[in-house]
Amino acid sequence: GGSEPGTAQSAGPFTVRALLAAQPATLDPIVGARSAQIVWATMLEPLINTDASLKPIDTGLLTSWTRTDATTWTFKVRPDISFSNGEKADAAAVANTLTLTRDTAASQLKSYFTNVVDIAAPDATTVVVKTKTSQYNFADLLTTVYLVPPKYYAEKGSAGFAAAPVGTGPYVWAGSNAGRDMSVKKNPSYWGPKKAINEGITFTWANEAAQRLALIQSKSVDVSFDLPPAQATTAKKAGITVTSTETAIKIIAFLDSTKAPFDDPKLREAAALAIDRDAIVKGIFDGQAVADAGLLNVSPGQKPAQSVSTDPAKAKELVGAAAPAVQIHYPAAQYTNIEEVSQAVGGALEKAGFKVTYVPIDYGTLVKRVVGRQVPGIAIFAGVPNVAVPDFFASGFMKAKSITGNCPDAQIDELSQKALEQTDAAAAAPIYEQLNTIGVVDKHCYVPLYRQVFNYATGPGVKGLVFGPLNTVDFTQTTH
Amino acid sequence: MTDVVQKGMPGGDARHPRALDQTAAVLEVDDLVVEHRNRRTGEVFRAVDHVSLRIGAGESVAVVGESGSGKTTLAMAATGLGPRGDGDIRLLGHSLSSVGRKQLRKLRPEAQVVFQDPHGSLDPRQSVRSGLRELRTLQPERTSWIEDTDLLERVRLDPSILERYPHQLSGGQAQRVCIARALLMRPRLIVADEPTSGLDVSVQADVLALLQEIRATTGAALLMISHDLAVVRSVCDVVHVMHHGRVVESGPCETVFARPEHDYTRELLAAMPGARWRSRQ
Amino acid sequence: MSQLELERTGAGTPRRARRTSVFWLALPIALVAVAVFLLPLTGLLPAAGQDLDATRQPPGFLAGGSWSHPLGTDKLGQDLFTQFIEAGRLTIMIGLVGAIVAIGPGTLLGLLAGYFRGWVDRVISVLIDAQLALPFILVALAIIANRGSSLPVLFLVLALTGWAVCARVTRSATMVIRERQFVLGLRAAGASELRIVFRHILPNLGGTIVALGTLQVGTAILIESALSFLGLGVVPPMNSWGSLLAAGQDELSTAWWIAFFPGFAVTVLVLLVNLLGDALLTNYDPRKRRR
Amino acid sequence: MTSLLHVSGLSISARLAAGQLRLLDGVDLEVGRGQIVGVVGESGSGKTTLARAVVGLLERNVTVESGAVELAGDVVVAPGVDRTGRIRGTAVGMVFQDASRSLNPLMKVRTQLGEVLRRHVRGITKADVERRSVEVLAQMRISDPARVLDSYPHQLSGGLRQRVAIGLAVVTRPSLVIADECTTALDVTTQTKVVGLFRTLVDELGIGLLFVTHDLMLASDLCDRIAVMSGGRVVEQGGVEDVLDRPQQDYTRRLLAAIPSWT
Amino acid sequence: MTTSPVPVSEKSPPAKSAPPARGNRSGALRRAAARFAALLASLLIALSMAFMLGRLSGDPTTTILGPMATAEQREALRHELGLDRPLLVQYFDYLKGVFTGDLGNSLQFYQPNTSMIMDRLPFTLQLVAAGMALAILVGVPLGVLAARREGTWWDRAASTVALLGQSVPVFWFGMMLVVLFAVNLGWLPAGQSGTPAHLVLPALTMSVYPMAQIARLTRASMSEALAEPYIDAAKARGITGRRVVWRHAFKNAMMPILTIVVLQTGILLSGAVAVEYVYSWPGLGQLALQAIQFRDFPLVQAIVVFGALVFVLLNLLVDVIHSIVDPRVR
Ligand SMILES: Nc1ncnc2c1ncn2[C@@H]1O[C@H](COP(=O)(O)OP(=O)(O)OP(=O)(O)O)[C@@H](O)[C@H]1O
Ligand SMILES: Nc1ncnc2c1ncn2[C@@H]1O[C@H](COP(=O)(O)OP(=O)(O)OP(=O)(O)O)[C@@H](O)[C@H]1O
Ligand SMILES: [Mg+2]
Ligand SMILES: [Mg+2]
Repeated sequence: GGSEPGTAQSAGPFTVRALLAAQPATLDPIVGARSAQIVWATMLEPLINTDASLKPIDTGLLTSWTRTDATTWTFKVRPDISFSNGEKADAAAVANTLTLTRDTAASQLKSYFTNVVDIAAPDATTVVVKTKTSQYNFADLLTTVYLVPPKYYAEKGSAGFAAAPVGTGPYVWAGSNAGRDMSVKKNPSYWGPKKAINEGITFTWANEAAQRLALIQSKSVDVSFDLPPAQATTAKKAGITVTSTETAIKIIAFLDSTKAPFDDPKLREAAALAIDRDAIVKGIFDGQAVADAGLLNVSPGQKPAQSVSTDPAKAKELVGAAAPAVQIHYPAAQYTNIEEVSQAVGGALEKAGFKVTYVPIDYGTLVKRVVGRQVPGIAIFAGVPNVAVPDFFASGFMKAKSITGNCPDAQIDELSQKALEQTDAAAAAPIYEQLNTIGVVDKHCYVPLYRQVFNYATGPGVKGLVFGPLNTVDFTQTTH
Repeated sequence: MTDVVQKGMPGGDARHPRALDQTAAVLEVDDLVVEHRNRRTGEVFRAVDHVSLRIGAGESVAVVGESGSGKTTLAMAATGLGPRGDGDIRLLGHSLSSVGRKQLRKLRPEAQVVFQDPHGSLDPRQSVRSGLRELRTLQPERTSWIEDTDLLERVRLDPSILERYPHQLSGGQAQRVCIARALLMRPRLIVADEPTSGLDVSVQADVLALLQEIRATTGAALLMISHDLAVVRSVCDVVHVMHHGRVVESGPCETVFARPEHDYTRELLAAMPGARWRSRQ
Repeated sequence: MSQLELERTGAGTPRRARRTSVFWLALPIALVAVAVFLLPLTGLLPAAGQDLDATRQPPGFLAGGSWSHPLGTDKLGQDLFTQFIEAGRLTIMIGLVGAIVAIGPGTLLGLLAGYFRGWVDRVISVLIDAQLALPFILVALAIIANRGSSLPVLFLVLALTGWAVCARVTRSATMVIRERQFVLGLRAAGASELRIVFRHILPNLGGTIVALGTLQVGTAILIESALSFLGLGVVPPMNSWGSLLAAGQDELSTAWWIAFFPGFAVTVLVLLVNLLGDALLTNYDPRKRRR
Repeated sequence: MTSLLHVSGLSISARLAAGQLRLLDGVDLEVGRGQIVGVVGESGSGKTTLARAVVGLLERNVTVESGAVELAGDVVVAPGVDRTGRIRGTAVGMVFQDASRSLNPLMKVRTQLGEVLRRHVRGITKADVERRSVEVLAQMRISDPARVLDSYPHQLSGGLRQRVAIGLAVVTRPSLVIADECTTALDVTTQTKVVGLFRTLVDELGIGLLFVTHDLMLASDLCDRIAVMSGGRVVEQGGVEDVLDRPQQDYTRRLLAAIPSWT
Repeated sequence: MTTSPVPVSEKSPPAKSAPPARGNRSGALRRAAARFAALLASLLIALSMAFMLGRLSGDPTTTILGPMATAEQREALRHELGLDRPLLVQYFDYLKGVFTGDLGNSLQFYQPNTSMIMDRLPFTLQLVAAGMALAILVGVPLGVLAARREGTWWDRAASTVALLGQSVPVFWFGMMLVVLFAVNLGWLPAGQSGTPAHLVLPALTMSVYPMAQIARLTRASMSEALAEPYIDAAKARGITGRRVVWRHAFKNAMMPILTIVVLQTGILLSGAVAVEYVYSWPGLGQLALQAIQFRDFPLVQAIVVFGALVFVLLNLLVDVIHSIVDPRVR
């Protein structure tokens, strides 16, 4: 079992007590939801590491990637690395993980790998992947694929693996108290340069934000993740260290241009002009979110070339006296303050002359309706990129056959495909700018609202925690 | 006695499905067996055990016996209000086991019951007047023969009683309302199940007198159930003594009380209080 | 003798005492209801609109607050007092309708089971037991999770989770009343079973049903607020006290008043309603009533 | 004949929302040792109130306004005085109307008898408890005391239950026993037996018995003296013969007239 | 119905020395059997409802696969989960599973539901036991006090306190406790489990509702028992004070109280959602909530089934206890 949470730690060997917002579901990275990544990523490692700007770098398990022709990628695997159970972390293991990711029915990343036609490991350090069509950002995808030991995974199955994960990472599984906590301890024989300097980590969780605040206040935990603005403010006032990171998670209002009322471009424009993202960020989030006017600018800090800015007066004029009815769908309780944001959007539309009704539903149902094209009007939800590539949003939301498919347009499909066929990100960038302008500025199908800011609080004296915009946390250098 | 019946009976016999032979019995019970099943324990208890009896038109018959001897069960079965059991029951010649539900509903008003607890016999949510009105809607032809006020007069109640609710009536008043309700139906049989044991002695005498009078004027037969031999003797002609579900002795009151044949009857007579007082009379 | 006679037969004075207590309990509830329904008509309430420039203002009685927003504002800058009043309206409405939808079928089934006994009773009793065996909160959550939250679904949940208790109480009350001899008397007069059930037994249950219904109002309000707390209650822009409370839950440490007042209002209202229901129940309890 | 119970000018009233209600109005009554005094009267005349006043079991809203109850010369009840706690179960025993409900349904007869004995007889041994329990049941003319001792009340017939209840009242050998309508729930045949039992108890033990009933006939069979109550007052009292043969009050006459004649 | 928390006083049937009965000697046995059959029928219906609820909780494939999945992927998953088979086949499989103790596998945790429920059970048990103990320790004396002084201010105060417990939204009460004792005063931990101190606030919150119920029922039941003639009779025999109250009245009043305690335990076992949510208590309630949010229908179903089973078992327990306490029922 893990160590007792709630007992204060003093000097000496230090175990980090980390508080999450929800119980991690399965710790199997193949089928598990990404929310549990924070736990399994302490034991498992992605195939390719990323740098601070989310670009792939060669410090990880894969040391190089080259595009031998338009549809063939060759990867070099770092030699002489083993899983903590002794299995070899070689090219065969990498190929196995990729195959699992592509073929497992419940694989979370399955849809990203549909383009992969062949995976081979010709020798112990080489992996060759063939794709159907050209795809310049394939290496980026591997930054979110975590390497699993082939024999152990096959032996234990998904559930067995999740019960005691094995990886190559800086920590190894220490055990769990069902429903209560999960612990990892440091891996003394970790291959990498950043060996853990603490003894391990104990993860616990609390669904309620007030709880997470209370627990850090009472020093029951060393780090408390996912504090909404209100709690973050309180924590700061109470003298607790709060770290805020702008994430790649984007909240967007999707306008369905195929159905009334937004099949009328004038009304789409009116809606886009009516919404004031700055007021939302300031009023609802107390400044703890980042207004974002672009769709395809994935990396934090990046701005689009062209955007739409608020103009309520013009919006009103465009709507006229018709009072068109609009439904606003949003996933209840899924993201911080999403109810208020949706109501603020609705409020702005009403001021412009729309008649608004709200449809709060749970996330799963919303996705189902969006996918089934059953959301006339507006759907508000987040784009949560697993990897920082613009194609994530282009393929996800802009193409006619995307998730939302709210803006079918032959030119968009064509441009998206063309972007992928470029040699690298730099070459693709202008095409994505063009796409963004079409979708956001010309057709007003998308009203990007803001990027989420992720807050976490650390207890007195706790330092060395590194949080990445894609929900990755590095605990190895955390001390007390 | 049959003469009295004819004269006293208002409205004649036209309302009956078939005209009745005047000498025919109002109620005939033949070899009746009634069992109660306890819902909780599932135990079966034989409350009435092979009982036969007959009540002619205008007769007054008593059933006496100790508590739990099956008197009420017998009466309820005989009027088709309780579990009917095995054996034949004929009310005005109609066998209760063979008549349909609808016909049974038509037949039931012929037998009216006056219970021991007068307050429990009245719907607490209904004033006397609306109670009577309901009876009139249920049996319009049968009840049209008399006005409310006249009816109350016959049971010696003031018309002001009409607006009252049961809880505003004393026990004696309530019992008289019950008798009035029974009377309104012009029954051929009145069953009185311990009609006076909840009442004070002074009131008891009034009620008994009233029942007697109604029998005399309307010619209805009376089946009186009681454990009080003195009451029975003052009201009835014929008595059946029940013991553990069986009728152990029957006959005219005079005979039975003067020369009891069965041990149990003797015991009952001996247990009657007031020996000291009677001896001084 | 006459005074004793009166006491023995008359409407007992204790009953009148209980009547007055019913009145004094019903009065504040009526006042709350009137306030909540009439205040919006007076035009005195602060405007209800959003104001993203003035979010999270403290109430007037606290430092930094202003009396133009007596209870402060929420995350969208909407006036909390206005919301509080309007939420109260919906809360009371949900309580009433929620009670009716549970009481209706519950009473009917309980009445039939208690009166007809036999297989009717057995079937209904098994249903009641089955319903009671199901953990109601999970049932509610599962239904709402699928059907989405809306008022009709909420009422469905309230009906499903409330009928069994009502049916059980009605059933045992019916069983007491059906043993009263006036039922036999009516049968002797040729009344049909249905007439006896609906014209006589039902009115006699009236008090019990009213009392049950009153208690059910409280239960419905509590269930609604619990569901809203879990994010499955009423749909915005509508608000109930429960949903206001839920909205204030993550601001608890910074702005306690957002959650405090609706929670407090729910407690007080439900307490009053329960006290009233209790008083009514003792008033109408057939076992406690003087005959 | 020495006076055992002496009730003098006892007035009792109940506090109601509508005001004071007089339940007893200057009641005088006397019971001597070895004497059975019947209290009769119709429903609501105050018989039970009188009986309960003597043992101090009046309800909360009922108070003694004037008069006194003396037991063997000591005042036990008077306005503001209630010393009945000491005499209950020792000097006075009481038998209630409904025996099936005056026994605790969850306790065996043995336990209930033992409880009373242990409460009132200091340092009584287990063997003595058993002996006296059997003894008292035998005194009640119960043929198999052992079985009855091991029974729960619901396993006994009504007559047996009432006899057990009487046994519980006399097991501590009180000098006065009060019986309130203690035969009303019984069959006439059983009633006769119980009444006979009382007669022998009084004769054997020399106790005083206050016998409350609404049945004038029953009282006349059993009692030495009769008090007739009406509207909270004792309207007539005297020897049985006097009351029956020469009723002084209208009310008594009416009562007698209402009795169905047996000829 | 023996489980009715509404006390229904039953008059014992008059005993007969020699009843002319074609008696059924094994009455108690028959009654137990009938009762068992009725409970079994209820259970079967409850199980069917649980099955329907499971199907009701929606299509899990979007939640599992995420928005990017294609229709074919979803279909494949539905096939793998057996959701594409006829409903009746699924139903009988499910029943078979229930009776062989197999409640299926969770979609979100990839583990057998039974083992997950068993993992969480100790925590919920802990909470329920502590909460119930508290509820009894406060509720019973409060109810007895109110009953002994029926109609006085004591009664009114005690009854109102009890009713307050039934009127306050439990989660709100919990939140206020957290704000007061954990955040502002810092006396107690705000949530999670581990030390006894962690148990205090959740148990207190948990106890409020059953405490109120117990107190109210105790009052009703005790006031009824205290009005029984045998209480006066015991007093008339010189038995005094406490002994009358506890030995005579309380023992007779106990059955409904016991019933409500046992049944409340059953309800809390599966229904402690709000309390566990407020305090992040790792019990069954949390699990249920998670299952519902994730559309993990096998888990939802399993928890509901578990709750129903517990409830039925506790019902039987009540019957057994009843027959032990009350000789009339034997
Ligand atoms: N519904 C019933 N279920 C089970 N047993 C019953 C039922 N009704 C009556 N009994 C039993 O049948 C027996 C006869 O009852 P019944 O009421 O006919 O007696 P009774 O002679 O009228 O007695 P009483 O003088 O007390 O009114 C009793 O032992 C009683 O317990
Ligand atoms: N606690 C009380 N509060 C108010 N009124 C009471 C109280 N106790 C008794 N009474 C009234 O006092 C009157 C006398 O009651 P009591 O019980 O002494 O009469 P009783 O002669 O025993 O009648 P019964 O023959 O019916 O037993 C009745 O009218 C009764 O309603
Ligand atoms: Mg009878
Ligand atoms: Mg009396």
